[in-house]
Amino acid sequence: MKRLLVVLGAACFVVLLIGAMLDLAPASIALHAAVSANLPSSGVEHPVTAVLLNFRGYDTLLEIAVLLLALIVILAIGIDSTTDVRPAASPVLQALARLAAPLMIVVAVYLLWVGAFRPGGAFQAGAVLAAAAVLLHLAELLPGWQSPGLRLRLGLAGGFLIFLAVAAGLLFQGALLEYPPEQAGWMILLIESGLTVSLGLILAGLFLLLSRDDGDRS
Amino acid sequence: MIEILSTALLIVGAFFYFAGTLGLLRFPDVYSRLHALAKADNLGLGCVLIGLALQAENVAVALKLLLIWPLALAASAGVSYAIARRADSLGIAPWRKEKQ
Amino acid sequence: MNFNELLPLAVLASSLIPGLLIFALPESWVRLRTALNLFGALVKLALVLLLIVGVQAGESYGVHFAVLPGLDLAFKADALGLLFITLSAVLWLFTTLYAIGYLEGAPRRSRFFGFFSLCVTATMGIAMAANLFTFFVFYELLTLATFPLVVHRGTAASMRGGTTYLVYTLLGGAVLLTGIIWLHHLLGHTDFAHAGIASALGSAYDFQLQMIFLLLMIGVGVKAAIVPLHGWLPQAMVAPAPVSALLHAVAVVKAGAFGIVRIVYEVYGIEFAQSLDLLLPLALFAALTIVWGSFRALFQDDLKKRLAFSTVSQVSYIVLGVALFGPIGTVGGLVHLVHQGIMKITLFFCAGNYAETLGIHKVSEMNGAGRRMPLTSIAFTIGALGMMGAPLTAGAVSKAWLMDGASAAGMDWAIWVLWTSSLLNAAYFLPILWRLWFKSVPKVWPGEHIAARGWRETAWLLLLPPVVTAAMTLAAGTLSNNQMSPLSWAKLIAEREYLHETIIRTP
Amino acid sequence: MSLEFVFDLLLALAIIWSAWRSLSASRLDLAIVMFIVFGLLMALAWARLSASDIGLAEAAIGAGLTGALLLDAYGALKRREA
Amino acid sequence: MTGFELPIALFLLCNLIVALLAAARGPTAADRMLMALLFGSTGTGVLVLLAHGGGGQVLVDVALLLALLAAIGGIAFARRAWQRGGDD
Amino acid sequence: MSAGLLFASVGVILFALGVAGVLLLGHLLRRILAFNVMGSGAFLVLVGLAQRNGIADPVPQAMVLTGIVVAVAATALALALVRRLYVLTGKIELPQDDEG
Amino acid sequence: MMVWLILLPLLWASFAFLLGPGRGTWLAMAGLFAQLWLAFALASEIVAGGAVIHAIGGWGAPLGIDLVADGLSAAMLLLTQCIALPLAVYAHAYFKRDDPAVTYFWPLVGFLLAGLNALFLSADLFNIYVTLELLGLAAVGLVAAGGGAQQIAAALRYLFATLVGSGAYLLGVALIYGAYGTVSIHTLTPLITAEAPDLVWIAGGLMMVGLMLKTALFPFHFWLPPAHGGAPAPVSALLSAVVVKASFYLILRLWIGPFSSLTDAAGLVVWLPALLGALAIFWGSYQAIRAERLKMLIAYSTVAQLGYLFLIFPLLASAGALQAGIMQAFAHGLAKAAMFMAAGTLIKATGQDLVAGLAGVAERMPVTLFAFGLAGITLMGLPPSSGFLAKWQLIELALSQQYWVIAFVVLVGGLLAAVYVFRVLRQAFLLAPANSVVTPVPRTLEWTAFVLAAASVLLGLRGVELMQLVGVT
Amino acid sequence: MIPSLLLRCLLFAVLWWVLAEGRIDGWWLGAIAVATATWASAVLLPPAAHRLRLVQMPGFVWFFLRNSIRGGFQVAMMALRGRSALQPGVLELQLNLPAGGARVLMTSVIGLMPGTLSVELAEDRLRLHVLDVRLSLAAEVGELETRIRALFGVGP
Repeated sequence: MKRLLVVLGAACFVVLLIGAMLDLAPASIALHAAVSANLPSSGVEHPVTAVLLNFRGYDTLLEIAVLLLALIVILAIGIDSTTDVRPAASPVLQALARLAAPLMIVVAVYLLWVGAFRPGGAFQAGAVLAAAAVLLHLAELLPGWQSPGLRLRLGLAGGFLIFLAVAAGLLFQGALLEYPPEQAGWMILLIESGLTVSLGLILAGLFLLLSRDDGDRS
Repeated sequence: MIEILSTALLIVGAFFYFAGTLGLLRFPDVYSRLHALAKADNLGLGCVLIGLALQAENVAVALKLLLIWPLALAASAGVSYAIARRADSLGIAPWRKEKQ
Repeated sequence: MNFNELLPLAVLASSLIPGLLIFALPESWVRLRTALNLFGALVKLALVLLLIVGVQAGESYGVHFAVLPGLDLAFKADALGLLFITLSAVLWLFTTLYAIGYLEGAPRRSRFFGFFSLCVTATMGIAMAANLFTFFVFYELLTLATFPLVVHRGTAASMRGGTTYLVYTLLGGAVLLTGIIWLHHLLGHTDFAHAGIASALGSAYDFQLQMIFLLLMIGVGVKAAIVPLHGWLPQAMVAPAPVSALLHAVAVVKAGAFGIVRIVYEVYGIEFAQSLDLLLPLALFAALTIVWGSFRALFQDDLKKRLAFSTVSQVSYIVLGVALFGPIGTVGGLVHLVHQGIMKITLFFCAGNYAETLGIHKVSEMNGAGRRMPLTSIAFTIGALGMMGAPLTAGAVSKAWLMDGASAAGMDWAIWVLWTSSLLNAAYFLPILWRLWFKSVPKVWPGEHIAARGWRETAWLLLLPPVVTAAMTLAAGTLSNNQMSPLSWAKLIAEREYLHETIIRTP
Repeated sequence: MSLEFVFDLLLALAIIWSAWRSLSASRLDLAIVMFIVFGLLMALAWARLSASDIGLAEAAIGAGLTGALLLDAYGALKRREA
Repeated sequence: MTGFELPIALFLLCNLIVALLAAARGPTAADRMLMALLFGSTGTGVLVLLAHGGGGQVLVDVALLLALLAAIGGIAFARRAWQRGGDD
Repeated sequence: MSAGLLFASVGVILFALGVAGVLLLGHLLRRILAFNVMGSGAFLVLVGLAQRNGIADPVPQAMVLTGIVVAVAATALALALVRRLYVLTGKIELPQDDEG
Repeated sequence: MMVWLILLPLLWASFAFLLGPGRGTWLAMAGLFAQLWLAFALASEIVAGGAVIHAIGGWGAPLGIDLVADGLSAAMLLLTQCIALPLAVYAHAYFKRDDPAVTYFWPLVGFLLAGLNALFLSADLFNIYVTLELLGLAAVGLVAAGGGAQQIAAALRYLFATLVGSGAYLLGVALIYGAYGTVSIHTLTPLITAEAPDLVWIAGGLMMVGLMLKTALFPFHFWLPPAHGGAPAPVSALLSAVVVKASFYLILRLWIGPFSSLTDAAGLVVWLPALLGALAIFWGSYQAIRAERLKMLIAYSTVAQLGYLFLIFPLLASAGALQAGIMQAFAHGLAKAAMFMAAGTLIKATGQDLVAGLAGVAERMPVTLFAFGLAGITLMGLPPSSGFLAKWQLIELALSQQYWVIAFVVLVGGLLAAVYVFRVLRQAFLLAPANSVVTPVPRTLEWTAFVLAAASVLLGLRGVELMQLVGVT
Repeated sequence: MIPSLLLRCLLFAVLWWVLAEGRIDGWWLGAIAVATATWASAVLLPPAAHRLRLVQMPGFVWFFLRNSIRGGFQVAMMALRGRSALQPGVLELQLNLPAGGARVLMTSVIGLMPGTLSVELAEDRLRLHVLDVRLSLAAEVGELETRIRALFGVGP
């Protein structure tokens, strides 16, 4: 009964909404034009990066907070610390990981750099770094985390704190995150570099924390 | 000339892809399907990449395209080995013709 | 803030602050607690005296604070309020004394006296409220402050009594609130004023005003224990004796009756109420309550229950007086507000003494108690006679004025009601007196605890209050023409209400 | 009907199909794998919407992280069951 | 751009979908994991074709990333998810 | 029908699918999948609808990137909770309401 | 100034994380104290000079994100900080050093507060989505932290509810962006007023439903009681007192802001929230009356009390309804925080959490019980509490628009609240059974609850300033 | 040791250059990337005793490409002919290679050679799955082994 109702409701919703979307007139505000117009003073050449770190940088600040928060929550929930010994991963896999990880680091930095003028940026770079860590972990080259020490915590929160510090520092001479146009470039790069490391660590942490409790017992 | 060569390579690539898919559909067990995917699809990818690299505006761009291939090869080598090994350790026996 | 604004607040504070301090006191600091209690009560009396002098001299005392835009917490000390304030302040002193004696050595006294003080604060607030909003605030505060007292014993039975009490009063409060907000919505304010405020609305609102009157009466009628809203009062008898005294004489029931007075005189205005045909139904309900309460009292063996039903009946004398259109009835009602308090508190003190000293809880156990406890029993006798309206007691004065008021208002049937009630009163009190004085002493009392603590009869703190209040009963009956007597105050108020028409009772 | 549109339509259908399978598949591992496929198809869709940033992110996250997380969780559940 | 990129991309997409359908229907867990391989190669191919078919050079980056990371899903599957006593 | 509108429609369908999944599926891992499908649907609508006239708009794209990060965070958190629940109770479904 | 209200908790939360597990208490206290001061300063600034706008990045809407502090948001900020500081003090005394719930308690609280403050200040629909998620995940984390199976299950239920809620909200935002090309609330308002295609109606509906789910409005309340009833007491207090209010605040903000032209045209739809609110009052009260466990009772009471907030929607046409809603939010916030804190103390002291096991606590723990009673008074709407003022305003508004039924619901709701509050008090006033043991608890626990409860009552004596603040637009 | 790291450094630099599509304005970030990557690879893969012979590299790559194409072509043909073309089986090899990189390379590369797929590498024994046992694979595998030995500079 419930199933039927839900399915019917979903179907009606889809039909109604798509119908309404087809009727829609063009939007009255074209933000992409505003973005292009202000791009020169944003400090970067790629509009999406400009939006992410300048025009709507505040969103990104909070978004990083969400990610850091998720990691803290996972730490706070507490996971069994029973780590059992896993059989050694095959040397083939390990070799693959050993080769791929440095490559991924180059790719990550490339993505970070490229973000200034075309698609790419801190998040993608961080994700690649995290993927490298996941790969290493899967190949048994990187142990899972128990509870992060000070240095690791510094790495996890560092990017966010740099972002916060820049934002707050700018607040003293204007609005929050109001970059002076000529300095916006390096500030954004600074923030992004910090974020890349922290995002990489956080995303990796999500996996390394979660997967530590049960091993491959085959 | 380059365009024709490029197009030809693309078509050949597509053919290998097709063959790979066909292998996936027709081959009887995991191991043999792995053969199909690891070899045919990657060859297809290689052809496509070379075909496109021919059209690239400069060397770096072409090399970038070509860079993808070894990456994909390494990845598929690793994965197919991992899968085959796992299948083997789980005791999945290879399909044999005699059985039929 | 000048003196005239400060004084009403000081009256509130004189019980609120000791109350809050007492809460904070450790259980074992008996002396300090007692001192605080008495200090508060005496200060309050002194302040009230100041007020009386001032009001007689024509001073007006008032203060208000904005709670919300357009909604004020307002206090005033006028003659009508002072009547009630004085009654409460005086009786509070005696009740406190009595309670100190009564609870000697009992547990949880800090809590008890804390709430006790809060109760009186609430009563003062009710008396001094200058608008219905303020009235309601303290009216509900009273409910909350009395609940812990009612259930003070912490037994299952006291919980049942307390629950019944809450159910009645909270429901009543909700109805009252509806009426008040409705009125506030119509008028934009709810300030008490001479001759009422409701008449300003015009005839289009008559029906709404009648409905509001109904709501308000139900709301305050619960505390005034008007039949059929009286069910909680006998149930609440589970409380300790000082609490019963408080409920019946000082605070709760009186607050209801006082509310009726305020609403009829200062919200609607007696004439406007008469023109809306509101008084007759009120009188009818009062009459019903008078007769029904007395009738039920007849059949109670439990002494405190008998007294409780007696209260149900007696409080409606006040209501009846209010509902009798005309100044004489008003005087009767108002004066009974005071007289009933004095008499009923005497009776409850005595009942408490019997219970505490001899373990007597039932009428059937009272045989010969008069000889064991003569002073208590004399006080009890005076109180009982007063209730019956015997000459020389305060009761006689109120009844006489009420009867005259009834005939002046053209409601002769009310006289019959009063007569019937007197008869019934006699019927349930005389047997008690008979047992007290003329039956022989039993060999053992049901439970004799504090046999001889210094005094032969019982602890002096238990004895003093009923004796004094009994004396006051007699004084109010005999010296009713004195300038400071309750009767004179009632006349003063009625004169102001009826626009200085001189009130002479023609016998 | 241009070729692009055919491509988009096919992609759209594939996305819906994979989403449907990832929710309805009776086997959990299949569901998870279908979800990974869904993510990768989404990356293609983002590419078609000229939103390459999102495509990059989706590819990196979907292939690298979410998939691994889900598969690892699935494995953990399976292991304890066995 | 020769104009052939898009048709071939379309063809590869069809191919991919057919392969997915087949793999999803496959009886063993390994069949499902073949999808990761499939994506590593076919998805990358589609992306580079799209890049040259008008999607912009950026898509090459996406393709590169996909080629680099597609392996992780497969390895995670093989090492973590694929259990004995599963539904094989 | 532009590509934007097409994918926006797909987004709506995905959203509905996801919501239905969250409502109907008992298995918590599946619910997590459903939630992600739902989120992806919303993202598609955000970008697709804004780009229905074919002009790329960086603002919704940036929003979606933000949204994806948030979704990843939520997914990881949900997985952590599910795994913890499983460790504690051995169940991967939520118990029925015990009180009301 | 208002920006610091967001940055400060983020800062101390991250530093508390850096300091390591279980650390950061004093950092948090200092931060909270500063926040309280900031909130007061902001409120007085607004009263004096009207609403304040901060254009982040200097871009201004619609390109950038604006922070707007008007009376409504300042009031909510004030409420949040007022509750947070005593709660922090309470929590410090409540948790044992080695309690698993405390390992990352302060960072989570910091992020939660940052999310709340950011939400109250944001004037951008998408930014609000991010703050909602920040808030939701932090809340889930607090419920789950260090908990047992029941807590984890409750957290999961909560998580899914909040995720679906914000998902629906996000889709709504997506549609709005599609229709108008902006997500700035202030830019949108005239646009929606000018023209609202069907799509916007659907978007509005989706956002409202999503937010109602997050507010736990009946019938979406299913997740609230286990989460609020199962979490550690300080967490329950924080969640019940402010977190659910955040999404209510948003509903209100959207309802009277960008969607006001829709709600004006909607006719009977305005009654839907009120209807659900009324049902919430009845159902929540009924469940609270039936509940056996003390914290469950309080959690269901939250369900009921939230219902009042939704009664204001049909009344919004007349001035003062907003004020009534905020007054109720304050009353419930302060009182419910106090009540959960008192309950936590009682449970700690008696070692069990059944209502039936509370006999005798009135004698042993008078301060706590007093706090509970005062909070109860506010919930019942008895004078002189702030709950009473809210009720008074609600009833008067209902009467002035002749919506008798709302007045009736409010009155009955108050009586039902009395039933469950006095259920507890009654039990507490009973004599203690001979074998009952009450372990001594730190005084801080008792007095912090008392302070909040007293505040909830005392606010009833002086609501003028608050009303004035809320009136600033 | 150092030359090996320099070589890797160079490789990464080339990789950066390729990724950046020839742009050099981001060289300093590239330098960081290369440095980090080199460090990581030094940690993960300490330069071994057997250094790769770069001279052998082109030959190996050419061999690999040739066979890989052949392998793809072969499997494609088999796929076209369907199941009947198959005669799968398992083959076990004794590797005559030093442990470490060489064996790993062998295992990986053999998966892309015609007809073979490595299943399990245990010590010096490599099990292979072959698509068609009728094909003479031994020679091919032998050649691959030789080339890898050459690449790693191990004597025959």
